[in-house]
Amino acid sequence: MAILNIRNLTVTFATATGSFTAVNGIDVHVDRHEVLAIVGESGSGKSVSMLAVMGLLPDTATVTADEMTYDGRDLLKMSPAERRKLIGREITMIFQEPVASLNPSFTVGFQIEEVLRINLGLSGRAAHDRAVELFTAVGIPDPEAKLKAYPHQMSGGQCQRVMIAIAIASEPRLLIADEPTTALDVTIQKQILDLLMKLQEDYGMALILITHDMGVVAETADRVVVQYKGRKMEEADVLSLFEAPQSPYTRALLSALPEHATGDRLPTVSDFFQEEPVR
Amino acid sequence: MTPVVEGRAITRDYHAAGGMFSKGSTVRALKGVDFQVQKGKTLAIVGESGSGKSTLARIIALIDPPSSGEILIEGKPVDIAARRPGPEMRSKVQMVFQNPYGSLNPRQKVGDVLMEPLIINTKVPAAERRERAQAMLQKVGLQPEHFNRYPHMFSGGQRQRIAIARALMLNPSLLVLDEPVSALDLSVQAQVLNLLADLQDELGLTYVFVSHDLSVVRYIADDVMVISKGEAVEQGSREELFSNPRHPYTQQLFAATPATDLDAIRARVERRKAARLAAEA
Amino acid sequence: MVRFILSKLLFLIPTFLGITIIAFGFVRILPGDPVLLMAGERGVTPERHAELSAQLGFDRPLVMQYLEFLNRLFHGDLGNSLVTKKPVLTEFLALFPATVELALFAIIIATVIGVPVGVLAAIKRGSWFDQVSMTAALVGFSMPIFWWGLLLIIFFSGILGWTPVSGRIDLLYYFPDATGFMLIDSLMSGQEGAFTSAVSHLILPSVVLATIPLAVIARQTRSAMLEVMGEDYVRTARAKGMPQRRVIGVHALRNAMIPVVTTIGLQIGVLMAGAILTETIFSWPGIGKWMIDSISRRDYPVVQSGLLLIAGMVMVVNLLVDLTYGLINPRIRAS
Amino acid sequence: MSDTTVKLSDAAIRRRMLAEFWFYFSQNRGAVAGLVVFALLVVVAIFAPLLAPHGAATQYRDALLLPPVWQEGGNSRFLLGTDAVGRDMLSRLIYGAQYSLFIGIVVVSIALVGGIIIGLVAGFFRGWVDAIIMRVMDLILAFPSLLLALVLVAVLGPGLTNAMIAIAIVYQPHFARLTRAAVMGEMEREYVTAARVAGAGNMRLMFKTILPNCLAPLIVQATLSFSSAVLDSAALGFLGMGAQPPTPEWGTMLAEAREFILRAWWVVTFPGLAILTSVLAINLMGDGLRDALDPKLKRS
Repeated sequence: MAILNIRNLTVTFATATGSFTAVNGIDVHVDRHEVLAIVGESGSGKSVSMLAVMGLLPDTATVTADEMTYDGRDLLKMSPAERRKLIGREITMIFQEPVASLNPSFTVGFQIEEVLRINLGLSGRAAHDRAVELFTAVGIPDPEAKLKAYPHQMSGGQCQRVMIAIAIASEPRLLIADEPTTALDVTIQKQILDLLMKLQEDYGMALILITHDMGVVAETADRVVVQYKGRKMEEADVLSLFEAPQSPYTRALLSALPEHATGDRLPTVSDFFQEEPVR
Repeated sequence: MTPVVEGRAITRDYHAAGGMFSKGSTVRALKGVDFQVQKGKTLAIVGESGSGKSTLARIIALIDPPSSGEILIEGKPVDIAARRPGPEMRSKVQMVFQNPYGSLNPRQKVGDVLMEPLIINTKVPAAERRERAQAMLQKVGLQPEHFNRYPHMFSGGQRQRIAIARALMLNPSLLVLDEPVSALDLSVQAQVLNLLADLQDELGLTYVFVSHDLSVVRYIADDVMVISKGEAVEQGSREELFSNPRHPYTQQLFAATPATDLDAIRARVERRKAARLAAEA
Repeated sequence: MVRFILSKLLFLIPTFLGITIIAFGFVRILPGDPVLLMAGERGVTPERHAELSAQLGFDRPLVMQYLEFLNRLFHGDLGNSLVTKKPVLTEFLALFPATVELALFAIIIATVIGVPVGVLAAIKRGSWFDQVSMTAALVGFSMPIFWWGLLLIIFFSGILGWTPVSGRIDLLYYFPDATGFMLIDSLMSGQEGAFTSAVSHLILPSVVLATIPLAVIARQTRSAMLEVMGEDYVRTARAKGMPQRRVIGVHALRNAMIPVVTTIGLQIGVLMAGAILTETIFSWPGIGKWMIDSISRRDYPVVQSGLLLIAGMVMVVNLLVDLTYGLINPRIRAS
Repeated sequence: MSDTTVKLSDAAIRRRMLAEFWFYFSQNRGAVAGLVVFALLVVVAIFAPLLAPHGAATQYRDALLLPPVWQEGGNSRFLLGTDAVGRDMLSRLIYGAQYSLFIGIVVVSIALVGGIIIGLVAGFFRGWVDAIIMRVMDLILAFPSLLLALVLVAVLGPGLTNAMIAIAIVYQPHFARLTRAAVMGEMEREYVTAARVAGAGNMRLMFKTILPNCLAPLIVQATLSFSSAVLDSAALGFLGMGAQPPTPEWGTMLAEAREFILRAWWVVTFPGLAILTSVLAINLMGDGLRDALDPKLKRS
């Protein structure tokens, strides 16, 4: 049962030097309770398709798709007001740079209570109590005090926990995490990934994890979509992907992992796969 | 045999400037680190952000002086606080930085980037400088035609090749590599790591390789130093350290590094399935 | 925060001393005999010269003279005008409210119009509103305001006859200074038409004075908004499903205001420079006109002390701006 | 990395970069318009003696305060009319362009060179050198620019040269601050450390490594200062402290015309319009330069 279904999505950006196609005819779907990883290197357009779902692309972007439905409802035909009822409530998103993703001028408490008050209609007191609960749920110690802190007073890992708390505040059915651990140290990455997986199971939500890191994929995904230069290269469940990658690009990526090195040299992408020439 | 580089009880303090009413405070970023690297070998320094690994790299590369302790290059103590390292020292120790987008002067053509060390430190005539720079471009896998281009015309991987070429222009014996591949995509990372390995073999280079990524370290290092909060918590050969990490921090680091082997993935998928079934029951 | 304020205050001390040194040194670097310049006399006998020199303290070592200058300064003695013979401070205080009234009005006009225009232009980037308002802002920014003032006089006073050409109020009305602010005093006088007259006198000069700050504030607000709207946290606010109004009015605006407040503060200095021209054109009896008149009359004690007072004032305003900046920027406040 | 290298000669690269610059500059229509007007201004200034129908100071006693040609009473000899002593407005405006350009160039050159050196030293060495320099700059900035220029002129004596010196002194801290900020920003970047590792000394680092990377904001500030210099020198002229009559400087012309504002609109309108047009043109150009040089905007 797909909760999000996208068919033939194309996103084009108008730039000063002409138009640029970031996503080229991509199909993505994610089921309830499923963890989908979208993997790609820089320039693969892996974030763009999800930003399109969220309606977060700049005005220079043109989005076309044969289908883009959430829970059977057409996201493309929806009015902005209808769409906003979904965004931030049923579909939420967290980002790569946790510190920059929080507003430096407001306390983190303000930023989570805002969601609770406006999206869920909680009163001030109730919002505060719920914020404390959520902070506890994402493992922020001393939540009462931390609610009064500003983002710059917290570490990157803690800021990402705050972002996660905000994202799960409305008990969404789909959480999109865009490179949530790239800016963090490995030990913190582990904690954040464990937290996300635990929350995914507890809340029974679908999770789309956008990443460039095969390690993160191996540790989290049920199913994987591999993207390269705006196109889908492969889609498979995680075990088959690592066991028997079908596309040459995936094979190249996996063998470029230093931990898979067998001899003195790492195989490189060009050993497997003729890249399109870059202008 | 004299190690190419040796550090003895290296410390480094940072003085946070005091405000008008607060006393300046001192932060000790390195708390007495010892190490040595033999010719042709690679020492990997592994740590997370704030561990002091980059501070150490800058000290080894003779950019910053240590607050106390001693750096010896080919057995000779070097004190850059007392005397700026001259051409002789500069020709022995060079560095490659993490961010290939920041480490090349955007207003300097590639050729000038490569020839600058020769102009400053040697009396090599202009024609030969040019020849050497073009030869070096080829050595790192670029073309002589790239000589007159500006850095912004290159991809991240190509820029890192240029940075490596610049570091090699003076024929150094020691190369300090500060996270040289962490800003690169996986496929490009492999190419640069291969290049570094080739160059080491060909030129007999000694590497100090700073990284946060254990999988990269496992691939490239001969010896490993794990550093946390300014202290070298564990040091040893690669085989030793990877087969039997002893310090709790090292173990924690290993536990946190994602496992991409099939058994681990299979086990995780099974666990998840079981949990799902249990939840539904 | 207290520490922040105190450190800002302490930073003022060297600047203020620097200002006093410049004001003190000013007379000494003037071409001509400083004694005669400050006494406003010419062709005196050597005896008279010595007498004046002693009287003004010019016979003592320079350092002593400076300390004496500082000492008198702290006792509120800024010397006397050569022309009116009245204490400079008295004259300054009498004229100061007129300039404050004008400048305050101008900065209010500039802020109240400039900020919303800048915000709107940023939101509707590329629209006709953006293009028209930003072109207008650039014209305003390029405006020689002494000419602009003359044009407005030609049009509104000459052709339409709507506004008076100069002064603060019609000569018809007379009432004693209570606050020095004509708008308040005219209201308090209870005389019919006095307030309207005061307003009609104020309007053209303040529009002229507001022109450049208005343009600068609008442009700065627009670029600050555009920059902030590209930040990650604004994307977060959108991803949280916050209504557009709230994303712009709360999340973006709050951060965009930080540089804008600084800009508004910096306009105070611009206003003081503008006041010199505006007050001259409109014969507005404020300190700008007082300074330019004193310079052309070679009333050096007034120029010296006026320089000091104006710079001191700008310094205090800058301090207030710094404090506001700290107040709205948590990164400073909370450290 | 499969690399499809196209052979590019030096000249081709330079052409490409220029083309890129022009591409971004020409995106801004206002900037191009500004450039055209500015170019015209330069031509007018250079060829003033050829273009002006009359001498700048020639007085026609039989033609006092004549209106422009299209107005009743106008005379085709004097296209834009004459002033109170019978001088041709058009010719005076044409000669005035020389002064504006000259003032802009001189002021910006002095302020730019001084500011760059001071800012470079402060930003590079930091510490007490920086503290002292910046205190002094703050001090200059504490005085409203026009007031300080006025007082300086009062000290030096009224006149165009002194006005230019005064304005340059007043502008210099802006360049110093900007340079310092840019230098400090660049010093954080790794290529500076890389140059140090390559053995570069302080002089090389300051002038060859760092300075070229700080030029973009300085060029923009220079154009802004150019236009401000034209404005401020006109203001000084208007207040009788800049160029002295009968110099056909636009601000001075306005000052002479003030008493006729309600009688002869043209003597007031045209010099002001000339100032506004040239200042606007330069500012438009400055905006275009910023768009073309600012990499942050480039990326979007």
